[in-house]
Order: sequence, then structure tokens, then C-alpha cells
Amino acid sequence: MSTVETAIVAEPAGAEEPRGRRRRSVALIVGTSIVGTYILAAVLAPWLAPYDPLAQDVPNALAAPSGSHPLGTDHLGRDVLSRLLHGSRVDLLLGMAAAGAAGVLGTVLGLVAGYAGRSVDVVVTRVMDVVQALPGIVLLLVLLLVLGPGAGSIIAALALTGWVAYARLVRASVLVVRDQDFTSAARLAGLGHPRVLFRHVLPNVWIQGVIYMTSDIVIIIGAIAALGYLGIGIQAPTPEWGQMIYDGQAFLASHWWLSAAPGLAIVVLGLGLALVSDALTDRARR
Amino acid sequence: MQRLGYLGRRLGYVLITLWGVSLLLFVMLQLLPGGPAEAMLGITATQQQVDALNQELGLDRPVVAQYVDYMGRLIRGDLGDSLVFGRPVVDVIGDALPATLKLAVYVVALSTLSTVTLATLAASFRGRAIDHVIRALPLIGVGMPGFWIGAMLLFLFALTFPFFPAGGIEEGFAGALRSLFLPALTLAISVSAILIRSLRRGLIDVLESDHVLTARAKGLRGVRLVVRHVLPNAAIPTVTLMGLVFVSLLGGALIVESVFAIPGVGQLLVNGFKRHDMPLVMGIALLSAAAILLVNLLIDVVYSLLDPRVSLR
Amino acid sequence: MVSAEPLLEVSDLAVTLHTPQGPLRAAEGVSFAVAAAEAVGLVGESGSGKSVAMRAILGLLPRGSTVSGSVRFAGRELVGVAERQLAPIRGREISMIFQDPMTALNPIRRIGGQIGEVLRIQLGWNRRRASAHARELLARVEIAEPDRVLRQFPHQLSGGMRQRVLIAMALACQPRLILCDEPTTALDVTTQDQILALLRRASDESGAAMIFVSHDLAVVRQLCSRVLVMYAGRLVEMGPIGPVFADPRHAYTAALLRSLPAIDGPRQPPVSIGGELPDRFRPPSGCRFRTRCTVADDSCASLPSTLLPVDGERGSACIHAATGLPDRGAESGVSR
Amino acid sequence: MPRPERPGRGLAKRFVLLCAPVLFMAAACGGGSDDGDGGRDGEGADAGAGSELVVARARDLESLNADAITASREGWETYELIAQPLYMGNSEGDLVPGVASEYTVSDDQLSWTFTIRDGITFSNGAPVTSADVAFTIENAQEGPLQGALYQAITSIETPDENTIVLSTDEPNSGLIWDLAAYPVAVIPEDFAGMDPEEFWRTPIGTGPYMVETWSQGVEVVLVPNPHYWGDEPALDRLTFRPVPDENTRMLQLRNGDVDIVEDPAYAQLTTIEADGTLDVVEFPNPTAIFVTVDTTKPPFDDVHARRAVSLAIDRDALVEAGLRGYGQPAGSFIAASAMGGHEPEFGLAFDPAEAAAELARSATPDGFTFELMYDPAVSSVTAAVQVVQANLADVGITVELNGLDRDAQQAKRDAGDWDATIATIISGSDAGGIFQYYGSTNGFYSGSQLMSEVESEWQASNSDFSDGGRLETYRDLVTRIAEDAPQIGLYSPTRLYGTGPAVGSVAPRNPTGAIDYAAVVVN
Repeated sequence: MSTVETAIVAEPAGAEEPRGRRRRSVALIVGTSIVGTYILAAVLAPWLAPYDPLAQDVPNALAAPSGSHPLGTDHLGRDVLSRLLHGSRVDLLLGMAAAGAAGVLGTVLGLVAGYAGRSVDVVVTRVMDVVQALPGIVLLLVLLLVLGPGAGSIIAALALTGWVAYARLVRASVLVVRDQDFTSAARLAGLGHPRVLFRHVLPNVWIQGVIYMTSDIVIIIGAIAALGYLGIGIQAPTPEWGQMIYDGQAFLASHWWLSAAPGLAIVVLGLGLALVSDALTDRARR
Repeated sequence: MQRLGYLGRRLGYVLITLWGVSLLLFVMLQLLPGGPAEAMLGITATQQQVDALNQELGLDRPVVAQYVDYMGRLIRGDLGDSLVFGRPVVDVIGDALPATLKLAVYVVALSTLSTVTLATLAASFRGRAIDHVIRALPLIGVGMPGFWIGAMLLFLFALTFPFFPAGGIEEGFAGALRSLFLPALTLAISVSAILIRSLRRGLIDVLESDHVLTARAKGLRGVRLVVRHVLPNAAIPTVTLMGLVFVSLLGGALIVESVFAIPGVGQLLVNGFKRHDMPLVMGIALLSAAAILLVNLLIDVVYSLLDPRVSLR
Repeated sequence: MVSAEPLLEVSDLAVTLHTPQGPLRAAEGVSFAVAAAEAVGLVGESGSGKSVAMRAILGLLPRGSTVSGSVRFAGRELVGVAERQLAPIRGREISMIFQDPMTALNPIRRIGGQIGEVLRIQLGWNRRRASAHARELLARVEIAEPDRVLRQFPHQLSGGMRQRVLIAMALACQPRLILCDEPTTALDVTTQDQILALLRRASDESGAAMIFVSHDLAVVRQLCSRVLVMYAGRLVEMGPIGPVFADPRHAYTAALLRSLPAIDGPRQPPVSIGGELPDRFRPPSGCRFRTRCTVADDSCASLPSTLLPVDGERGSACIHAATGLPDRGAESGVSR
Repeated sequence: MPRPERPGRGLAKRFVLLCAPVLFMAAACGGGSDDGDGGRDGEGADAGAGSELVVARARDLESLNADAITASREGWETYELIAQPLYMGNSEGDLVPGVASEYTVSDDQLSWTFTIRDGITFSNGAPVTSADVAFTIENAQEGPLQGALYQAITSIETPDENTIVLSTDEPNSGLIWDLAAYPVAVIPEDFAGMDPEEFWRTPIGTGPYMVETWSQGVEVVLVPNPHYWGDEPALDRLTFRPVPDENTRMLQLRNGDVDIVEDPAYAQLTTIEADGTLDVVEFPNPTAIFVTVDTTKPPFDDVHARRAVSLAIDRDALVEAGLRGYGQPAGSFIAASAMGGHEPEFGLAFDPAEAAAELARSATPDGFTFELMYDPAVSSVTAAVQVVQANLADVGITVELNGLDRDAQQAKRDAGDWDATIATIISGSDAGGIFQYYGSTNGFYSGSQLMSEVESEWQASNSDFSDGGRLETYRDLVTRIAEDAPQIGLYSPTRLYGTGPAVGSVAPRNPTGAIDYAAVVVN
């Protein structure tokens, strides 16, 4: 009912910056381009990296950045730039895999809980409470010790602890969408429950999941780094940003770039993902 | 009245969930390779020696019997004895709890303070340069691992400019304030990243709302307007996030306590895992689970107090 | 019946809003005066700038807007004055009632507190005295159980009741001018009449002047003694209700009246106005209605924006105004 | 307490398959060194007035219970400052009188008579009597963790207040070494009337220091024992603090919060040396880091494959990369400095060409792949295994690194699903005990055929009380094991400390490089 006039007066809905629509699309473009470059770096790492990330050159260890080694060498004489590029392969792809797995698991359970109603909902919510009641780190520590180290078990562990956030998000959205007219209309038209779920309910709900996933990936990369610090992270010698940061930390005084380079890699990725998440949030809010 | 009924029901749920947590943990800890006996005796002990110790610790009985026994004692508040420290788990945790609680309170204070100021600044100058800076700032916090932020802060403010001690806790209130500032800041940086974004969004929505316009038409302005009308409404969605933040706090504390040598519960947990001190690990996990569930319950109650439209059903 | 010293004198008011598509001149060259205890109607279609003009008086425009021209209230200039000086006037000398009662009240605070607040802030009353007066105000706006409503939250009240609360809030400090921004548009017809009756009685009793913004001429006729008509950000006609309604001297006013279902007199189908609103960023030169005006001719293009005087106290921005609308306007079914 | 299934000297030594922080100590570790040797020169003695030192350690002190501390080096190194056994090992690895002033062994080598040092008292002033020693040994025998070590003692008699006679069923030349260990550090009878748990919070012993306060996880503060029988301890207050993060430990040293740092990060040693006010202190430490392989199945059932691996490893590069130069290459799991240890020529050889030749002679001439398990928590080991991986890759042997904690490795070993693992052993001053170990752990789990020869030759040495003969046997065993290579030596790290300006001179207290805090010189 708001007349054009009120719209002007109350500032165009949804856009919080004066330059609104143009502003938001810039964020999306910048965000997706950053994330895109990271994905490219991860995929093309073997060709982009000047050296083999595992090749050691102990006598040449801790060399300062130079022409041959733009980011210098680490404490075992390996080229930091190459390890950084290959590191994206581990961190980004692992992050996406874990967030994806958690997302899928969470969305499915969220959908079922939200849509199936009463008994199923109570059971799933109780399970969600139990998983979320435990501090994430405890569950991660136990899972990793049970599953043993390695990328596979880290993805499984992160997914098994991370799915609850997605499930809660999706379930909440499903509860809202479930009673709306178009869902009951679809039911009336004789569509079976699964088809209604995936054809009608899901399209309205997945955007929330994607938005959360963008920030979840950064949190997961942080978690992988923390696991490395506790000694149960990615296996050496595989290059991984968190481990590179920790290894470089001992040389903070003399070789600050050993930690700074991977640190910057994580931050810029975080920035990219946040911009994408912001843009998607605005789009979803309208 | 109606709220007590709700509280009763929710406390019931908390107990059920805690029981679920204890079951999940007990099963998973059985899956861990090796056991406390091997951990205590070292790899070289003869198998017969290991069996003797297991028998003494009651670990040779069937898992179900052990679980029933554990729950029986748990209900009486007895978390058993720590294998490593040789003292009741409750005492061991009790010794370490003050440090973690001081840190947690300090982080909540720091992050709330920084969140409210930065979010209000960003919202009131939305769209301008300061808004973008404030929105980008916490991103650095989210991405960076806690141990790196901690190491940098220590390097800068405990060595290069020695304003703060390099880790540990000093006696007394002032001592604690001084010595826990850097660790609390480390955690606050990553925690407030999420809170600032949420409060900023909340503030902008409220600043554009009709009822703020009405308030301005009544002659309210400046701080009085923000405090009486803007903040209370904007803070509601952020309050619900506090629960999520509190959970991530426990994980972060574990790392920060190790970096800053704070004798807290996080340290106990890491060492408990390394030394296979199952009773200690179970005790800490259960207590933190209880804390998380109670905090979530508290937040739901606060939410209903803050927003009358939400009824406790 | 303009009294000697006008309570409110608006001269050449112009407002530019900051929109995603760039700056927008929402109102321009608006000049009028309001005498004490006088009820003036401000009418126009959506987007005519009527609401913007009114909010400009109290300086309650959205961020980034700019205001020029002058608004003098009881001899004091309000345009360009710092918020610190404006605040004491808002709610105490000039109060405002908004359009949508559902969102105009703070959802998480009780009604009593929200009404009492303006008394405590503007008059410095203590909590007890403020809430007592709040109870009295609720009674005056015909709310059944004032004591219960004082303790309730907005979501517990109907739209009509909330609008009564807003009126009570506006009357609290006995302001000398009440600005009403389409207060009844969001209400159903029956509640609308009750609220209008309430507003008339309130302004009569308190002797407060009133500016009543609406796109509904019937409502304005019921409440106001004079009317100002705005189109695309400009005043196009001004004058006492009777003569303007009977003998509109601007094609737009005439068209507006024709689109009004005649309540009294022969039932004629309402005639909608042809064409659409002009592009707000590039309004037509001269008279902005000429693109939709059935009597427009070349001379309209170069018309000055000010109102031309029409027999004494009336004004119209149409060059044909002085001579009355030519016959061609007849077939547009203007009921004289 | 059920007797272990193999009577005899019991498991005198500990051996850990992981270079985890839990390192065990061979026999000869004892309490404070007596007057003779050590860095205590004249002028240091009276510098004690008002001197305090704060020491930052990697791990927290969890318990001071003589039996439970077997799991933490911090535990026994603190306890050794508080309580002393009958005899103690000094830094050169010789046994010196402690609570006992002398001892004699009977002709049939079955009974040992100790005379208690006259006038010696506990820190609570009570004199030390033979009853206290008897109680100490009986209490040690009941210890769930260390009790097995002392089952060999079948009878304890106390003819008078100052004499105690211990007898065994079989001759046991190493008993004196077992008695020079912390589990049998002398404590007052019946815990001096205190409840055991309370006693172990502030143990009473005859050592130079005693516990003033101990707040878990924060610090333990030691103050001089007023009734100490030896020279007055150098410090008025000695504080140990756990600081888990190695960088934080370093920062506390550099900004003066602490005076001594244990286990400084290797990477930061260069920073310490660059800082004029700080020093790196390096004590010899008879610890060997080595690889032990499963010889019962391919690829390591073939001696040539094992020898190829041994020859392909560049041990100097290991010391450089892993320890930044602070240590020496090791050719065997017996440290060269231990009695009976030496530097076996084959064990230290680095000859990729010869390694390739050995590989050619092996069952898999074109190379093979194996999994190497290690503990990722120790940064020097993590660096070293990556160098080993690169070295072996050069000769066509592919190493898959697998960082597992101690129990995960134990589980794989029990399932027989392992190829090789990194192990650590501290061989105190006497290599004999480690060979006995070798037998009892099936050749450090390698199942090596050499194991039976090692077992029998070690048994023979047991009854040979003359030093010459025993040591010759041990040296020969070291050489033969190195050449058959079921165990491949890597390196021996030295014991490192970072010291601040307040620390004058420090000297080791025992063979494993613990600082003698009773004799430290403070500036």
C-alpha cells in the first residue's frame, strides 16, 4: 500500500546504501571474482606453481624473497609461493567439500524435520540439540582421533559437526514456507511429498543455506588451521595455509612473511566470500 | 505462571539433551584406539600389567555396565576421578574454571563494547567510507586462526611494546584485567566479527523504521533516541546470535589458553585427550554442554523479555 | 479568513531527496500560510510531494535530503536550524500523526510509556504525573479501558486503537499545530470516520491548527476550511474549500474532483485522469500537468511556477484560471 | 600386586615408541649431586641471598606421586629436587652416595646392605631411619605403574636404625641402578602421618628443596629445605610455570617474565643467540631418535631393503633441518655417550650409491613404498621425517608419512598393520637395561632374528660384575644391530635451555641434562 511517495521518503526498501542496486552488484562482482581466482588457483596450482611444493632444499632454507623465490623459502627450503598455491587446493577445496557436505546433510535433515512435522521433527531437533550442545572442538577432537588423521576424516568430522547450523536454518524457512498457499496448492494438485519438497519448498529455502555456506567456508578453514595447531590437522608435508602460518610463526621476528603470506590468503578469501554473502543476503531480503 | 511452565519444560529438554550428550560421548570415547591404561603405563608395559590396571580402573567390565555405573555416579554429581591428576574430576575442573570464566566474561565485555560502538558507527554513517572499513575489519578476524592473532598480539604488545605480560594470569582484579586483555582481545576479534554484521543490519533496519520517525517527531534525538528506541529493537536479533557465539568461544578458548598459558578448562581438555584421561574429558564435555544449553535457554528467556511479541510456548 | 499574524508561513519551500537514481526535486516553490486554529487540506496524487513538503516543516526528512526556502512558525525560522533547536519544538509546539499505525509505534514498549515519554521529555513531568495524563488522553480519544491499554503493547491493539494512541500522543503537549500525514488511509472506512470525527473535535477543543495531507478530497472537505492542491512537486491551486470544490480554477483540480464519486448530487461514474505521472526527474516545463491536461495549449509550456491570484484569496497555477476554464473542459463532466 | 609374568630384573627401563613428550629415564637418575663435581665453584655458593629463578616449561606438572610421575618428565625432574634415593647418578653417569653413605653386596650377590648417611634428616626435621627406607621400597612395590621394577627385591630387613638389607632371588647386577631412581626416593614412614593424597601435594624428602605452594596449571614454587644435609641450595625461591606454546615461552624469556625456558623452539635459537642478553645452554642428552621397522613382512623382511634405507639417510641434514644443528647424528638406538654405546660405522654411513646397490640386491630392486608413522606434536620430528622422505625418494624408496598419536600407533601395531615408526629412547648411563628391554618388547616390535642373540648375550652379561666384559658385549651388539638395521639411528638431540640475564652458570644434575638447581649461579 506504500505509495511511491512514501517509498522515496523511507529510502528504497532493501538497499541500505544510497547508491543501492548499483552498489550491491559491485559487491557481488568483486566477491565472485575473488572466489573465482582462488578456485582457478586451486585447480591450476600444479601449472602455476614455479616449484614442486614438496621439493626441499635444506641448505637454502629460510631464504628471503628473491627473484627465484618471490616469497622466499620455508624452514625446509621449500618455495613458499608454490606451497601457497597448492595450499589453496587443500584449504579451499577442503573447505568447500566440508561446507558442502554439512550443507547437504543439514538441508536434507532440515527439510525432513520442518516438513514431516511432529514426531520426526522432535527427534531431529533433539539430535540437533545434542550435537550443538557439545563444543565443536570436543566433537572434532574425538571424531578425528576415531577416524584417524587425513583430509577425508577431517571433511567427515567437520560435516558431522557443521550440519546442525544448516538444518536449523532450513527447518525454520521450511516451517514458514510450508503453510503458505502455494505449497498447499501443490499438495492439492496431487504432488507427492518429495516432489513438493524439492520442487517448491527447496527453491525458496536453499538461498539461506548458500548464504550461510559462504561464511561457513572461512570458519572451516580457521578450524583446519586450529586442528593443525593441536597437531591433528592435515598431514605434513601437504601444504596447508594454517600449518604454514604455524610453522612460520616461530620465525616471526626475522621472517614475518612466512606467516603473513598464508594469513593474507585466508583473509582475502574471507573478504571475497563475505562480499558474495552480503550480496546474496540483500537479494534474498527483497 | 505460564513462563514457569515453559521453564520447566525447557529444563526437561536440557536434561534429556545432556543425557543424549553423555551417551554420544561415552560411545565415541570407547571407539578411541588404545585406552587410559596403555596411556598411563606407556607402550612397554606387559599386557598383564595393562590388564591389572584396567581391572583396577574397572575398564575391563562390559561397556554397558561401565555406562550404567558412570550414570549412577553422575546423577549424584560424582564425575569420577581424573586418571592423570589422581583427584576428583570436579576438583580438577573447579581449579581451572575461574581462569576460563574470567576470560569468558572479559571476552563478552570486550566484544559487546566493540560490537555496539562499531555497529552504531557503521549504521549511522552507512554507505560512507567508515561503514566499509568497519564492515571489512572483522573479516580479518574471522579468517585468521586464533593462534596467529594471539602470537601477533603477544609479539607486538608483550615484547616490542611491553605493555602486557606475555601470558599467564596475574593476581588480583587489576592483574587479571591486565594479563587477560590480550587473550580476551584475540577471542573478541573473531567473535565480534559475526556480531558487528548482525547488529549493523539490525540498526539500519530500525533507523529506517516508522516508529523511530515517530520518536523523532516527539522530540527525541541523539543518544537518548538511540538508547531508548534504536538499540533495544536492533539488539534483539543479535542477542540470539550470542548463543552461537558462546559455543564458538569455548572452542577458541582452548587455543587461546594454550597460546597465552592460561590454566583454564581448555588446557585441561587438550591434555585430557592427549593423556586419555576419559573421566576428565567426559566431565569437561558434559559441564560445557550443560553450560551451552543453559546459556541458550537464558537467551530464549531474555529474547522473550526483550520482545513482548514473542510468547514463550 | 486569514488572521492578522499567520501561525505558519511557508515561502518557496523546495526539497531534494537522495535516491538511488540520483537527486530528486520532490517539492518546489511551495508557499502557503496557516492561521492559528485553521484546518488546511493538502491534497494530491501519490508522488505529488505533499507528504515530503509537510515533513520538511519539522525537518523529519530522510538522510541526505536538502531543504531550501523558509518555514516560519510563530515568527521563528525552522529551515536550516540545527536538530538541537528543532527538537524542543517537535511534539511540543508542532506534533505529527503518521499514516500507518501498525508500524508507527515502538513494538517492544508499552503504550503508557510511549505517550508519557513526550510529556516527560518536553514538559519535564515525572513518571507518575505523565502516566496519569496519558490515561486522561486515552480517555479523550475514546479508548474504552485506558488503564488496561496503558500497560499493553502495540501488537495487542487494533489499527484503529493504535491510531487513537498516536492522536493522544500528538495532543499530549497541546501543540499549536498538528501535522497529519494521511492518518486514515490505512484504516477501514468505518474506523476512518470515527478517527476523522475525533480529529475535528480534538482540533476544535484544543484550538490547534492542522495540516491534513490526503489523496482523498472527500476527507479533506469534511475536515478542512482551506485546501492546497499539489501536482508533481508544485502547488497548482489554493483556496477556501467551498469555492475551489465548486469552481476549480486548475484543470488538475477539476480532474481530481471529476475522479471523485459524487457523494451528494446525481450519481455519475468517476472519470480517471488520462496519461501517467510525468517523469519525476525530467518534469515538463511550465505547467507540469499540461501533458495530461485536456485544455493545455502552447502558452502553458512557458508558465511561471508561482500561483496567479484568482479573485481575492484564491490562487491557481493555470493561465486559464482567471477567465475560468474554457468550454472544452465541459465535456470532461465537471459538475458545477 | 600380581607379579609380572617374567620375573627377574623387571622392566628397569622404559622405552617409548613415540618421541612424545613422555620420555622415560634409564636407571641412573638421582637427586642432587653431592659435593665433588658439578659446576658449583666457590663464589657461587653464597650468592643465594634473595635469589629467585622462574622456569617456563612446555608441559604442566600433573602430580608429584612417586609412582604416577613416570608419565611426565616435569613430574620426576621436580620430584628429584625434593626427595633423593639411596644412591644417585651424577652428570657423568657415575653412581654417588645419596641418602645412603655406602653399600656392600654379599658374596652370593643376592643381598645388598646399605648404611644410611649419619645425621641426615627429612625436610620436616625428622631423622631418616631404616624404617623409612623400608616403607619407601614397600610403597614403591605397590605402585600400579612402577611397582614391577622392584619386585626383584624379595626381602627387606632393618637390623638397626641406620642399616637396611635388601635381598633378591637371583643375582641382579643392575639393582643398584634401579634403586637410584625416583620411585624409591626415600620418604618418611606412613607418609609422616599425613593422608597419602595430601602428602603427595607437598612431599617430604631429603632433597635440597621442598614445595612451598603448588597451584595446578599456574606454578609450583620450591623453597630451600632448611634441614638439607648438603651445601645450602643456591636459590631462595625456584618457580616452575607451564607455558605450552613454544613461541610464548620464548617471548616470556625475551621480556624477562621468566629466567629459564625448557625446550626452546629450535627455530628461535638463532634469535636467542642474536640477543646479547640471552644464552642457549646445551647439555648432552643420551637420547636417540630412530626408526624401528617390522621385519616380519615385506618390504622390511629383506635385510638389503633395511640396509638401503639406513645408507640413504643424510643424518647431517636431519640435524640441520630438524634441530637447526643442536644435536649429533645417531647410528644406533643406544646413545654414543651411554656406557656400552659407541658410533657404529655402518649406522652413520650416508652413501646413496651404496644404498642403490643394496636396493639392487634386495627383493625389490626398482624400489618400494612404505608407511612411516611419527608423532606430529613434536615439531623437530615432523621436520626430520620430511627430510628422510626426501632422502629416500632420491634412491627410489617412497615414504608415506602418517602422523598418529601414540595410541593410534599402538592400535596399528597390535593389528600388525605397520611398516616403520619413529621411536625415542633415553639410555641413561647403562646400555644393559636397554638390551633387556629389546628382548621384552620383541626387538622394539621389529621381530628381528637378532633378538634371541641379544637376549642371551645380555642375560650372560647380567652375572658379569666386571665392567670391561659387559661393555664389550654391548658395543658388539650395537654394531651388529646397526648392520642388520632392524633399527636405524637418525639423530640425538641435545637437551636445550634458553637462559636470561639473571642466570649466571648452570650445570647438568644428571645424565639426561636436567639443570642442577641446587648449584645454579644467579647474577
